[in-house]
Amino acid sequence: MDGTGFLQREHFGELIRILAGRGYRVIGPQLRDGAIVYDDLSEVAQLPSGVIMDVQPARVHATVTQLPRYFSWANGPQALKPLLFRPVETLWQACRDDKGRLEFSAADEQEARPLAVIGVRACDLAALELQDRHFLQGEYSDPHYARRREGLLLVAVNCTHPDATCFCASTGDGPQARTGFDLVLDELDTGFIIGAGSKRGTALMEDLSLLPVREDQLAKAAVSHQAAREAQTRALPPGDLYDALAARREHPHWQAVAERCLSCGNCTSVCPTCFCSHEREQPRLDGSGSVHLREWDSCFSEGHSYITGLVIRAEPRHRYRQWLTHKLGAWHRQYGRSGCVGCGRCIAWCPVGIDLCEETAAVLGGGHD
Amino acid sequence: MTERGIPMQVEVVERVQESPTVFTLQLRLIEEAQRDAYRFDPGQFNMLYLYGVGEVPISIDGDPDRPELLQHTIREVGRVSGGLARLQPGDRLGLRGPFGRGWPMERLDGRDVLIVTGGLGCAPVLPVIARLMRQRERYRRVAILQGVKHSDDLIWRERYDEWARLPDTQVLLAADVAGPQWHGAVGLVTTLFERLDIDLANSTTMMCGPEPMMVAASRELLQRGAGEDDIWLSMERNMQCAVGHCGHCQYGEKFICRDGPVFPYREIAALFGQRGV
Amino acid sequence: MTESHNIRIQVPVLARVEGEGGLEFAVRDGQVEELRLSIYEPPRLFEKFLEGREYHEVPDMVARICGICPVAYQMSAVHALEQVFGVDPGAHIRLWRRLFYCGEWIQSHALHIHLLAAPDFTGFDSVTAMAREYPHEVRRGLALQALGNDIIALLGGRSVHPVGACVGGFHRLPALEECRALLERLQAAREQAQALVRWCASLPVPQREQSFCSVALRHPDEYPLNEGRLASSEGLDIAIEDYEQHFEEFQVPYSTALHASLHGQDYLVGPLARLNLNLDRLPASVRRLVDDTGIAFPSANMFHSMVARAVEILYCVEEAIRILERQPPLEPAAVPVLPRAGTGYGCTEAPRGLLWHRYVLAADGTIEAARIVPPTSQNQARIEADLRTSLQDFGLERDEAELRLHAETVIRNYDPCISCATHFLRLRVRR
Amino acid sequence: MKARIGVYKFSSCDGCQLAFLNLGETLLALDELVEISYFAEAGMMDEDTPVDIAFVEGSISTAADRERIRRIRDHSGRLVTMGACATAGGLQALRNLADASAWLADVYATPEVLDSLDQALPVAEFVEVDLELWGCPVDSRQLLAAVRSLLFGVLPPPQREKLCLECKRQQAVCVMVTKGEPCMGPVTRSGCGAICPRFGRACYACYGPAESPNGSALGRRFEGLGLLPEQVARRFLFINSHADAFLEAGQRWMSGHD
Ligand SMILES: Cc1cc2nc3c(=O)[nH]c(=O)nc-3n(C[C@H](O)[C@H](O)[C@H](O)COP(=O)(O)OP(=O)(O)OC[C@H]3O[C@@H](n4cnc5c(N)ncnc54)[C@H](O)[C@@H]3O)c2cc1C
Ligand code: SF4
Ligand code: SF4
Ligand code: SF4
Repeated sequence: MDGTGFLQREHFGELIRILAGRGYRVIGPQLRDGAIVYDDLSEVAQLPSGVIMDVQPARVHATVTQLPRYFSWANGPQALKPLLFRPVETLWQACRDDKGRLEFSAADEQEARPLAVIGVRACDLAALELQDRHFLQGEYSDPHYARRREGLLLVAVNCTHPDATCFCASTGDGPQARTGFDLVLDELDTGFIIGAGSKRGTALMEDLSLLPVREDQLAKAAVSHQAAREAQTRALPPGDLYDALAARREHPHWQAVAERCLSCGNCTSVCPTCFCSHEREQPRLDGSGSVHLREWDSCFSEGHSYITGLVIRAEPRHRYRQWLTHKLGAWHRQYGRSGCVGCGRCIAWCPVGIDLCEETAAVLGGGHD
Repeated sequence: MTERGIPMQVEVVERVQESPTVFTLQLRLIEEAQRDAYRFDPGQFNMLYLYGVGEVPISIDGDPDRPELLQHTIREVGRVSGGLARLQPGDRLGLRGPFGRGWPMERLDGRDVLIVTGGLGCAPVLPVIARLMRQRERYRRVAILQGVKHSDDLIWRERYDEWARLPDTQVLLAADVAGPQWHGAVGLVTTLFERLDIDLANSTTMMCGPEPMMVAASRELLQRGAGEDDIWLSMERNMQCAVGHCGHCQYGEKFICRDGPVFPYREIAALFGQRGV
Repeated sequence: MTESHNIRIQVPVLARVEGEGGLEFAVRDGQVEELRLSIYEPPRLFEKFLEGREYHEVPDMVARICGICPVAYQMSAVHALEQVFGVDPGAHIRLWRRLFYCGEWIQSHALHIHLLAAPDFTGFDSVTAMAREYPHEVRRGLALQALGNDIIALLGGRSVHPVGACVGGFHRLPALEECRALLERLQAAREQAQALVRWCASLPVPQREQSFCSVALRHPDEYPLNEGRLASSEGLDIAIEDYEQHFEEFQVPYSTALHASLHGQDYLVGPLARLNLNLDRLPASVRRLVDDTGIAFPSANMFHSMVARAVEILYCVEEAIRILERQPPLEPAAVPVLPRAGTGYGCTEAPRGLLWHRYVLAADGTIEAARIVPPTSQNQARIEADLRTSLQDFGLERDEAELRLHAETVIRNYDPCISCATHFLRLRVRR
Repeated sequence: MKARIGVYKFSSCDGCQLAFLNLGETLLALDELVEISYFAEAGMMDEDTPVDIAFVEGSISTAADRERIRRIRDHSGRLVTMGACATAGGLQALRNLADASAWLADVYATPEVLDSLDQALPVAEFVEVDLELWGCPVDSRQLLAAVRSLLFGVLPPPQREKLCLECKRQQAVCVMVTKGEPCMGPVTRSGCGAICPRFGRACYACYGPAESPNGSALGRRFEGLGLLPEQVARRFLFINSHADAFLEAGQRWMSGHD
């Protein structure tokens, strides 16, 4: 990468300050309630310094070490999705006057500042691209998502510590960020190799106190890319699995999963590409106005497939089948690629540790290579 | 293109009670510019918004050549439809639309046309029938088949009688359970296929109604020689946004709100009738 | 009303009290006979449910005894359990608990004053009716009630059956910004609370003194809330562990909730008892305002209970400000506890008065036995005694409606909480 | 004409009525909007006037209760149960699992005077219920939304989804995954705002069972976290022990096997 520079660890705060100075609301990773969460970031001290995560199916454990690193973990339950596709959002409002006339208006917009997110992973970028396709690139573009997406500035950090649940190497989405960011960092003990992926990124670099990057630093980064790739033990079979899964629509394994599955929707909530929502009305008590809300929903909920008098996917096995078949099959046909970016969140945050890699393998009959 | 994201205001111009639970609302857009711009294709639907309560997808069953009046025939089944049932002329509501892909009107010229409906299913095909009847000469034989659970559920008897009087037009009715004074057949709508007087190989079928009925009927028609591309079905799934974002109406790789609700049999053959999809 | 000396009055459902209870009394030959405050809510057997449960389930269970004072139940319980385990969660947890408790006092007292009691003295049936004449006062009261609720919610997630408290501390302590925002609201509410005291003192109440024994906690240097020794106006001074040696709970055949007595006599718990016994523990700022009301505390007029509640609201607002200004540490939210066998006692001051708990635990932390004495059953005998004399003084020759209203006013003044009282017992109403 | 409402209390802690009494200014607004004819705690005492909407708090546990709830049903348009007690018996329904008369004898000297059914039961076991508002306590927002919907002439939308969905919308971190807390969220109805997980603790199911609760799978997970079968059972047999799904799961676990 040309135009790279080296930002010493002790200067990392510059990045936050510069972004804030340019009017961004800066968001970054922090350790909270035992997990990495993304929230407002105003100083380096908030970053998860030395935090190492042990992530297994249904079990996440954080340890704070002396390691001089801010990004020595892979991801948390959320990253970009809730910032753009809000868990709860007002779509529009209606008012009614005493003559019964209605007036509709777009939701009030509060957030004036564009977002800058520090610590974005390759899988997050891949997921973002998928969400863009869904929310922006169809016939109808979602104005709420679009507005936040427009100003979004992304500082990616290449992954050095994949979790046991990660498999982005097998989906081709990581661990190295390749496109879609404004800046990309490689973290070394002493600081960051930093490169730009956009004009905005290049401009930002000009304001940072950068040193030239040394060969040995580049070599170290390359080694850690390789290591991060090789550390991954899970994998998904490549390609469009739609037909293969459709052919196994009545496979007994769907029921076997359903015996374990809580149909709680944690998997879809943490998945960075899942996009389902339902709409809900919130009228004022006196009846003079009403707010129309959109909220995250899940194909694991009964309401998702309800039509009067009938729940189409009443049985949890049908819900799990819908999720997997959509994610690994239908997505290819809807958006040109798999709906899974290999982040492993659904495995880690499933309260009973259901593992989509394993379940996929089981349905497809035996292992895969 | 009309506004998709935020409802437009409409007024109830007329309300007709078709049966104890079925009613028709004639709606008119309040704003003139919106009224002028609004066009729909037979088979498309609107999202009707009942103030403070919610939105539901409802087919547009008026005459597509008179889009200034938007007609919706609704069965009272739950929250929103129950609330819509209480609207009176002059009341206001919200409307987004039209949405989706409608019936293949361009493919009907010079062909036999078969319309198979069950339950309230006839609503979405009403605009088709309106056009067929107005431009009767463009089409060959027309058969209209309607099945209902109980003969008392049948609405629009006069219309059926009227259509039956047109040349080369067959109207066949069936009720699973017949009350007194029922002159139609007794049984499923498929029992009427025996009496069909059209050339299935050169026909286009448009079908809507409960899914099990459509599954049985299309299989039977295929057996009787209809082509997979010539049977069109109007599908129903939960819909929240109607613009392909909320994910509720997914049917395999399709979004019913956007890619449908009307599909040729071939496009959905692999999923059609499968449980839990 | 010629035969007015022989009447029977029945109030099947008392209005504006927490929980549903009734009153029945007969007047014969100018004397009150057969007076029964009948608390007829079915028993809810909480003490039995607790048996076999684990210690950490207790706070969520006992909260359900009363929707209006769940914090009190949780606090008495956690103190008792911590005593068994021999843990002290530390000074900061003590402060956060005090804040939590202040929220409940403010909420409960504001509710009682405005929704239940004041309409009696302003001549209305309900707060909504009163609001038409006293819009400002009612809004102020509702705002204070909301403030109390929000304090509870800050530490407990919600104001009814809050989920924040646990044996050892809290599941979570609030964020700094949340505390700051609350502090600002409290500061703004101080004046409101002062005005409330003045307003309550200005309402016309019957001027009638009676003699009764006040019982409350007494702490060496604080107005009592979550700890202290048991004291009475007649010189009692015992540790809470000795409660059972002096106080007795018994069932009365005609009615429901258990009655209690101290050395065989009825006694008063609650705001007036607390204030009467703890005037010297009020901060000067509150004390000054109490003096300004012109009411001489300790007071023997039961109707000064409402002013006592207002004073306690002001006290809690000030105490909450004091705590938040000190900004106790936000960590640790709780100290770990190790279960062990033993008996523990907890006694705190619920808004309505003493709330005494005792638990016997097995070595693994399961509850073997529990005993809970709520304030309302302690006040029952007192209420009945008060009614007898009050009605007599009021004039038994008055018409039925007047007598009824007066009797209800007397009862409401105690803010009885029938839900608490029936946490395990039911008595029968005679209609 | 204003709609008329009544608020009726049975055996309970009073906490659900507070969803009204804690409304603050909104209480006054509500009073403008509807006529409250019965609400003893608020001072409205006309119990026998017909109402359009009856809100019922508390479980039914005496013969007198049973008669009273029938009278209320008869004069009410819509009958809404408010909270766990009215909807599922509440915490006191734990007595249904035991020999309640023995218990009563245990706690006081003259149990004969008690007019108490052996069980504390949900309202729906005696009369038809039009709308159930779950929760211990119900949430004011939920209650107001129900009032508003009913005034619009429709029922509010059913809320049967799992707490986990609400928990994730609130962006709370899962306590089961990070702390090994035995959280009931995956079988519990949403509506509370996921307060427990947001306070870093396990949900204890005060909102009752959600749609398709998988008590076996969750119980096995709890076992994996170190709970004994009877501890698993107690998580189901708590505030909503009389709700079918919880009763069934609880009894299964109580019997020692799933
Ligand atoms: C493309 C399309 C066209 C339709 N055209 C008509 C028509 O012309 N006339 C007619 O009477 N009905 C029609 N329906 C069905 C109609 O949308 C449902 O009857 C209606 O949504 C029920 O809403 P409810 O609130 O009254 O019922 P409830 O049972 O209370 O449903 C609650 C909510 O679930 C969702 N929902 C329930 N059933 C359906 C459903 N079948 N489809 C989509 N969402 C649903 C809605 O959000 C609804 O508000 C159509 C459905 C679709 C998908
Ligand atoms: S797979 Fe796991 S996270 Fe997803 S619904 Fe099932 S139990 Fe919940
Ligand atoms: S399906 Fe699972 S692993 Fe794949 S992107 Fe979604 S959460 Fe990540
Ligand atoms: S904390 Fe509880 S409610 Fe939240 S996701 Fe985890 S299991 Fe579900």
